[in-house]
Amino acid sequence: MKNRYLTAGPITPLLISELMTLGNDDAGAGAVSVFIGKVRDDETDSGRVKAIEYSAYEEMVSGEAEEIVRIVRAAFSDVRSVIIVHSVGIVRSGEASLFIMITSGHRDHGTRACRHTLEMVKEKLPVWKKEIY
Amino acid sequence: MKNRYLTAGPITPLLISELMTLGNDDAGAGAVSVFIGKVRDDETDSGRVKAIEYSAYEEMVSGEAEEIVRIVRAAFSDVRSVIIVHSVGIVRSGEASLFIMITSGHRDHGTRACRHTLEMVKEKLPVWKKEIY
Amino acid sequence: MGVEVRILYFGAAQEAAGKSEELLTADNTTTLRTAILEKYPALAGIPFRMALNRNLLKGDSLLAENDIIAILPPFQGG
Amino acid sequence: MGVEVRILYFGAAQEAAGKSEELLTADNTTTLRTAILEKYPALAGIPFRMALNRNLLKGDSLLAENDIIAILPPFQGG
Repeated sequence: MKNRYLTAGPITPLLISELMTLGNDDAGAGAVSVFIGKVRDDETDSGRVKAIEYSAYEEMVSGEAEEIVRIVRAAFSDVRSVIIVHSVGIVRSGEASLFIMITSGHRDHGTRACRHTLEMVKEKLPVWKKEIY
Repeated sequence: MKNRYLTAGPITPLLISELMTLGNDDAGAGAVSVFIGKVRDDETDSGRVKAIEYSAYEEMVSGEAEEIVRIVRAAFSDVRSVIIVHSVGIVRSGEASLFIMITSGHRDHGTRACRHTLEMVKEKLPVWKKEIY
Repeated sequence: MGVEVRILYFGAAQEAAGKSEELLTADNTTTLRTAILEKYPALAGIPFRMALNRNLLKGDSLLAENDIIAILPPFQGG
Repeated sequence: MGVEVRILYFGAAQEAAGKSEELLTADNTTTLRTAILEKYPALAGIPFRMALNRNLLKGDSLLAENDIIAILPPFQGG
């Protein structure tokens, strides 16, 4: 996928491990805050969720994600790096569909920036889902 | 180390990967919130920090950590699991010394519980550090 | 009158329109919105926003040849 | 008078006492604290708390044979 903010299919444990090595060479980063969103096997009126198929307006995702990163960096000056990856395509229940990682000098800005990034991803990223039962 | 809340030396990327697979089989967990504390190479009056040597009152750590887990679970009912691991011994700058992971049904309790656990770890765990320059 | 623009349908709007894209003619985004709602009544149930050339629309905008309009149901990422 | 208890020194208190543990005799935690401060003047600069048998002390407590008292400088984990 040509878009650094999107990945085809689930965000696998292997991909998570790889993403988490980013910034490992920054010895000024004392705090790493990570949020991973996963597909739940919710029981609904239509049955138990087996998977979610995500779609995105890929050409718009980059601009919006870059705007989120800009806002986070401006609001939390101690932040050193921001990683956002969202799945497109089918992600089964139990698998991850969203990865956010913030590295920061100290914990305060990092944990707050992580939560803020998460809220903005939900609000700003042009992504849609369709449950598969 | 006989204490599940402590590990000898740094919390390596491999250990982090292993810890993060815990709870992977819980398809009801829609949110995974992780905080990793790392040793910074701070420049101080005594020179640049090369490493930190952590010591702990190991026999007391278990009881305090279990108390933290109890408090977090009571305060955030949506939390499904709480993992806390702290280093003892030498951790070099750039390496991790603290790992916290919360799995929860949804993001709200998870991200708040992660931050709350972090604050309680700092307040309650009998751990001390000594900078090495 | 009006210019030909490309319309992209996403998420539930894609299902309501029965297609992912098409070409339509309009002179501004307000008349375009009305035309789309008339063409696809099922879209009335979706509180969609529109993007013009990848930027979320705020208010009305005139259209130019080759503009790309996206029909965006509420986002559901995360 | 008093009973023999085991004292554990941690962090900066270990450096101030020059040892990690020892046996001392006292009848309650308040007199023990005073005795320790008299024995190791360097401890006066450390706002230490005490744990009795792995539980943080709140207030004073009588001591029993084989009790374990830990001298705890401010925690620095994380």
